[in-house]
Amino acid sequence: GGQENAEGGDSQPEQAEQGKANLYISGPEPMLLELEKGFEKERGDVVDVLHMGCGPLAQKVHTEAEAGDVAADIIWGAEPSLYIQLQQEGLLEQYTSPEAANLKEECQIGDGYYTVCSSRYGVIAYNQDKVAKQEIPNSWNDLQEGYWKKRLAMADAGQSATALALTAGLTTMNDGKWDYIKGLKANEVMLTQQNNQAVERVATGEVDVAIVPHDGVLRGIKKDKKVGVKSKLAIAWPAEGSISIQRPIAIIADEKRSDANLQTCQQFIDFVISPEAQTIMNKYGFISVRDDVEMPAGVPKDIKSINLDWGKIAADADQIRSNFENIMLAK
Amino acid sequence: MQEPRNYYYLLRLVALAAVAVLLATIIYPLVVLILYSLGMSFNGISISGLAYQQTLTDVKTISSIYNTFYVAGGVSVLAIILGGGLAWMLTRTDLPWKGLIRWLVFLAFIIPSYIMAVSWIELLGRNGYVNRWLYNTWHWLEQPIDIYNLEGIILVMTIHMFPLVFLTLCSALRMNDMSLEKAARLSGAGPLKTMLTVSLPLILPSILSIGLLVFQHTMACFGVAAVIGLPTGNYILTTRIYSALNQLDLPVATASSIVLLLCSGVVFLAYNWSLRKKKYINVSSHSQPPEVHSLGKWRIPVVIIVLATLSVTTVVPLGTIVISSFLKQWGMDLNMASLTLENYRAIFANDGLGLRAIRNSIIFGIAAASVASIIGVIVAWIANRTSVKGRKLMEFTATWPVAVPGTVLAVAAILAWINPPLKLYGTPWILVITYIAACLPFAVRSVSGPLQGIDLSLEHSARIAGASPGRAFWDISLPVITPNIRNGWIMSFLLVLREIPISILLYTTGFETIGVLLFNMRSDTGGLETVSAIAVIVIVITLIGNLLIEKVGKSRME
Amino acid sequence: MLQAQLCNISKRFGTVEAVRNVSIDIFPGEILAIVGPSGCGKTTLLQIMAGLEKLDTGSFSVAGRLLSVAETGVFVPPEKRGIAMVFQNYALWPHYDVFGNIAYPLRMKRYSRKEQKKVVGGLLEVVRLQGLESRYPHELSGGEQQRVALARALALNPPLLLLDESLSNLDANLRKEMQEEIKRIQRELDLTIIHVTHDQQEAMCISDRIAIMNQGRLVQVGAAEEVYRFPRTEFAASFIGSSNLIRQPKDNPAEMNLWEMASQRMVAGGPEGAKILAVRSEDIKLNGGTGPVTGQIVGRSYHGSVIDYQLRFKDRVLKVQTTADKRYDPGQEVGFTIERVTSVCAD
Amino acid sequence: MLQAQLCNISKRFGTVEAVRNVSIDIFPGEILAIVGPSGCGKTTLLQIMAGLEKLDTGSFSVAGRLLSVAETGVFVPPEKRGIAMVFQNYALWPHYDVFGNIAYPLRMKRYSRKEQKKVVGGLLEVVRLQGLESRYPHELSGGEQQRVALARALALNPPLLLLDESLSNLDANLRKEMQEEIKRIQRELDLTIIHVTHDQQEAMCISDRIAIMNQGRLVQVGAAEEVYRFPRTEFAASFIGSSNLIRQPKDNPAEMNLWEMASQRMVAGGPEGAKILAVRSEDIKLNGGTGPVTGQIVGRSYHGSVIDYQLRFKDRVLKVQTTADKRYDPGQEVGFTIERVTSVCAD
Ligand SMILES: Nc1ncnc2c1ncn2[C@@H]1O[C@H](COP(=O)(O)OP(=O)(O)OP(=O)(O)O)[C@@H](O)[C@H]1O
Ligand SMILES: Nc1ncnc2c1ncn2[C@@H]1O[C@H](COP(=O)(O)OP(=O)(O)OP(=O)(O)O)[C@@H](O)[C@H]1O
Ligand SMILES: [Mg+2]
Ligand SMILES: [Mg+2]
Repeated sequence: GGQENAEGGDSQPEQAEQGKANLYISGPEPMLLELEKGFEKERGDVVDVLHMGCGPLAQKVHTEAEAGDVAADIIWGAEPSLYIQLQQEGLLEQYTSPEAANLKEECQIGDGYYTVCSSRYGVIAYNQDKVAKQEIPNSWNDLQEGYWKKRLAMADAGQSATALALTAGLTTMNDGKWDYIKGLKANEVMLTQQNNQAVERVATGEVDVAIVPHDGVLRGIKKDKKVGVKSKLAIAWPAEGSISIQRPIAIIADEKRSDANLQTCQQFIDFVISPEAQTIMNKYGFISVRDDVEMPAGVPKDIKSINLDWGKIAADADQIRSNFENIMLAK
Repeated sequence: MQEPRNYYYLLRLVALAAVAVLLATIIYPLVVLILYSLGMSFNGISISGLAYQQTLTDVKTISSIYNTFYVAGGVSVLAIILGGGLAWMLTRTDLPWKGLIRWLVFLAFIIPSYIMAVSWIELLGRNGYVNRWLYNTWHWLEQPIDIYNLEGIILVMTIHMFPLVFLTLCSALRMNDMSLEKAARLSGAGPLKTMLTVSLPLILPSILSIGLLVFQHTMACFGVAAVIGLPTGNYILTTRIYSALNQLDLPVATASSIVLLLCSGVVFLAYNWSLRKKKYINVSSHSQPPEVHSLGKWRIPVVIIVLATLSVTTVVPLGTIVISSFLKQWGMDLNMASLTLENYRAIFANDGLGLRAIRNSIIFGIAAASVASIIGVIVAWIANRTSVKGRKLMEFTATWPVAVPGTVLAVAAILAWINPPLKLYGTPWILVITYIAACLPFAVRSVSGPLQGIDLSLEHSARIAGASPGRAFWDISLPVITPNIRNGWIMSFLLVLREIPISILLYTTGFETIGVLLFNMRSDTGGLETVSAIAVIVIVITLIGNLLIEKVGKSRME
Repeated sequence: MLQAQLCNISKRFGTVEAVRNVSIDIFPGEILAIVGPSGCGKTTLLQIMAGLEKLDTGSFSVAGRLLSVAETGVFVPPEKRGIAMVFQNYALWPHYDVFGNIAYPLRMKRYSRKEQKKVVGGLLEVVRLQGLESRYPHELSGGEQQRVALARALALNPPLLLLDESLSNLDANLRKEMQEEIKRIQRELDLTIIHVTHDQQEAMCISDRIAIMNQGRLVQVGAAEEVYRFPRTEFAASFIGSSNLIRQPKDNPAEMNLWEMASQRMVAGGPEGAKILAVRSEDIKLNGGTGPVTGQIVGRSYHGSVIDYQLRFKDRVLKVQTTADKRYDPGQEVGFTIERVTSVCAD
Repeated sequence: MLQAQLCNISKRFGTVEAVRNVSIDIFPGEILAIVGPSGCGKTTLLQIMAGLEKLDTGSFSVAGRLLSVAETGVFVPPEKRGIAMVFQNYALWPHYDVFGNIAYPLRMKRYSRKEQKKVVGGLLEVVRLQGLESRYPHELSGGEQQRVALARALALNPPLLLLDESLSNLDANLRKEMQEEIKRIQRELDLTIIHVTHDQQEAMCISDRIAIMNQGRLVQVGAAEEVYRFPRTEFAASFIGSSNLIRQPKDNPAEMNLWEMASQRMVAGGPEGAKILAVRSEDIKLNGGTGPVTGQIVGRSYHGSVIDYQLRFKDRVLKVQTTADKRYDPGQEVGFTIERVTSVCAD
């Protein structure tokens, strides 16, 4: 990345300037700040972090790639499918961190083009005030029942890559058939643009349950706890298992990259999957990729996870989206 | 024989400078976007209509185009009726509490559309008060009222947009030459007939100009459509564009945006066509200031209806925002225990990020709104006061950014400014440039209409008195349209203050903006209460900005 | 029965008293001309009648129906008065073409399109604007605009028609034609017309009565000849026609002589003991260099059918008008006689 | 040296030929009046001179400097021409007060505030508007607005001043005063003035020459008396003054008699062999019931100093003007003679 640094003061030594890495990151702001601080504690100001959502991250990197010059050195966020696409375009630099060996098995994917550094679970969030104990949907299939008609939300697979992954998960669970999604449509599932909006809808009582990644719900609950109110939000962990959505990190390929810069990038990846960083992420509800780090509070220890075939999702993305939209747009 | 001489070097210079800014901020990115949509990438040159083919052969696109026209058309018409009617009442009748009403409308204008949509859902949604009440009290079937449809979008967008129309038409109506309305009264038309046949038709350029802006803005605006249309699969063209963007299918996204642009181009042609021959002069030498009709016994009923409407459109959402911003949790019952300053603290806690974002947004906002206002006036001047070829096309081009979604504008900016030697990407300048582009349509549209209403002979007589064309414009027409410039400035400023997609895609470290903050807070599940707190901050800044701008406007008139 | 009655009408704009205590009775089917210096309140008076301005005191009624009363607040809105008015500044609607402008009052009365066409066609003929139906006001000359405004006011055959200097931008011939047309229409339809004009010829020849205003006040109302021959105040005498005012002399020899000459020619009917006499410029006869009293020609201006001379007699300069065939040169000494004293001012 | 020169100027608006091939030479320090029927192109001609309209053909120059040339595209913008103009619709700026309006040209010339005050004060005196400095145009009467427009144009002492019916909304006295003021200023500063007017009296008495236009064409230019006495075309004869046109008779007995009567009174200088004679209405003398030729009074209108009669003679109605002391009643048979034939039309 040959991006000029806007803030680059003249006082910065040339060397440090060249070593400075550009990070495009999506994730909770406080977590990212904490991580940045942690990383720069010993090294000094060596990274510039741009915070953004998963969608903008993908769009920004892709647009830059289209224009022929990706300004980022490291990208972190979204789903593996994006990385697979970027990898196919030859935009990713291979790097296998020495820490990689310590990761859980299901997280050792990507051939070093990207490194999984946390994951989230697609789960069912519900509103405690409106869903009685006995009605809590404990299985994905519960949501197919007419009982949930008009009480159900999820993000639009056309608008959110995470939702696309969830959709893929839900269809794979049903042997690749789209009946499950059709069932949701029959229940008049409410679509939102982003996953957090689906959580919002549950929190405000507009719907009772939503299919969303778990981390946002956990953070919502945590926030309510912090201000001292009872949270309406709760998570039902489906019996079939929760859909695991990994969050990768990767270095952008750049022949002109200086050694100092490359070093910073590699160190950052090492850092992110280090126990220190993983513990920080843990606080924000993300599932660690390491076995030696505990599950975040609120996540059952014995959680069953459904793993996705990211290669297939990346390849079929168009088809998945199109099917999804066709079902949802049908009158 | 004398050679033809060129006059007005300075004027030409100014016009050229404006055109240069226009080229850089508006035209160049558009060209890039068009080329890109035609498949001309930076790697190779090949023109293909593949993206268009993909876009236009998709049945979903076609139906979404229909929906788009339905929604944008509906919103424009309703906003004009609502805003125009209210503007007429405020400028032509003896309605009481005008100041209060004006404030309420202005407040409605600065409530972010996203929040507006959310509070309408709270009112009319499935779990909304109205539905619950109907169910609990009358045992109507569950959820008799459904807001999640195209009409729901129209409703919320209309309420969001009508203040824009109102502000513009208020100043236009105030400019109207009263003697023309008196002549109508004498010809046997009552006050309402006079309004319909003379007052409003006379300001047709302003109505259409701002109507066009509303139309384009509604077309391109996704916030409300995403909250209200998307849930039940009511796609508009913008939904498709975002979907393509999300799929990283840039060619289709850009091609769809160009289609969107062409759609609004059709409307623009209709606009120019309808104004082609007639003159709509409402400011002339004989102009008389407005006078009010007495509403008589209707005075109180009318003001009650107006205030009731405004309380639904403004007071409720505004109250929701302000109260929620102090609540621990959105939708909590209001009592001392549920109040907190945590939401505000959260904004300012992030390492000074909150303060920095606010400061940056204010600076960017002032800069972009001011530059856009200046350029906007010059563009409107060129379009309405010169005989340069293609001036109308230029006017339309200057307004393209409002006709496409913000993300597309940001993408165009990235594509345009990433490669040396024009490498501004990664610097705050690209943000400023793109903000200017986003603001320009508002600046142009709010002055272009009113400008057409000024009798040319007023400027002519200034020319005779020794003023150059620029000076004549400055002295004669500019003071007349100052309120409109002010409106345009405030709209632009507000736009920058709460703009998200451009901010998020183009900002650089140290140059975070409120939009970035807002986005991160939202995706962070900070909850609607944090979003409300940011909205309250935006509202307060805008109110202060408005006060300042009014002061400036006043002292200029002196 | 009175057609229209203005009763003690006053109107002020801030500190400007535009109309002060004006009362006039207007008879049905008459043409009343209002004349007066610029800014004397003529337009304001018309606007009060039309219901475009509220009045401060007094009342206005038409055919016994009170339209505006200051005291009780009665106020009939303009569109309900059945009064038409041609504005001094025309007030044509720029967004309607000529047809649209003239047809507007008809549309308000729900005339069918065909009827509108017919009526407008007739009116265009009256104002000599055939063929300009589809022009817009900005594509018309000043005089054409004025005629459109006139046609618009005539469209409804209003029982009361107010004209505010509505022929001022027309050439003499056209003006005469328009005067005749207005008079014809007025006679045919028995309209009542109030006509503000600066053209005294016009006032005298088309109107039944003339009202003279000054500084917001009504000075005199009467038939043309009456007003011309018997002006009731000094102002009326000097405002209408071109008069030489001769004051009761004290010690000015010129005044003394003139007073003497004039008093011999008093018309019967003038009040005795007046202090000021008025001698119209056409009532002084010049007789080529001879005569008991002579003056010196000091100025001459040619007006086609007549010539205006300025004649110095001692320390006064008299205005004298003669037919164009009598020619004297500046500097020449000529004898003159006063043929007639128009009236004696009551003042 | 010529002050201003109009050379073959034409101008069309769409299909309307507003000005056709007009050429006039205007001498320095003269007042040229332009008269003509409504819509004949007078305003358009002024606007061309002022540089507010481009011309289609021809050229316009002042003091040898080409200001507009259609062929070469030379076009000096209005503010560089040193020409002032009073607009027919005044074109006052509604958002400036009277002072602001009049002072604007001075501001453009960077007069100090004090100088502005002084000059504006003087001008207000000239147009009799002292004390109205801080009123806005809509707070003025029509005539007051017109005078503000005049004052604004005078502010610059322009070498060439264009007046477009600029006294039309003033009463007779004020108009005369303004005429005198204009004339005085013109003499003092040696201005050249082009003055469009519908008031023939005004045209004749303040202007050095009169130009008559019709349908975009220049019909005749000449001194007032010349134009009045020797109109060169039928149009000129009938447009200026009030004329009875008598055509060479074919078989109409009335025409035949009149032609005979008139031919005896031909003024020297008229071309022989003309086919039309013009007899001014004041040149027909009525002599109370006797005389070889008699007609019947069929109409009368009173004008103060004069009376206009319509006199039927066989199948023609003649316009006759007499002084106010000669009174005949409608229906009365009176003898008449033609005293003079104004001119013979060249037509
Ligand atoms: N809105 C106003 N504010 C203050 N003064 C006004 C206003 N309107 C009119 N006037 C004043 O009232 C007086 C009467 O005005 P009006 O228009 O009736 O005069 P007018 O007789 O029609 O004159 P003109 O012949 O010049 O048209 C004028 O002196 C004018 O300056
Ligand atoms: N923009 C235009 N489009 C079409 N015709 C026009 C336009 N402007 C003027 N005309 C026509 O050109 C002719 C000349 O207009 P102009 O204003 O010069 O007349 P004028 O001699 O000043 O008349 P008046 O005495 O009535 O003011 C008129 O017939 C008018 O209708
Ligand atoms: Mg008036
Ligand atoms: Mg004219």
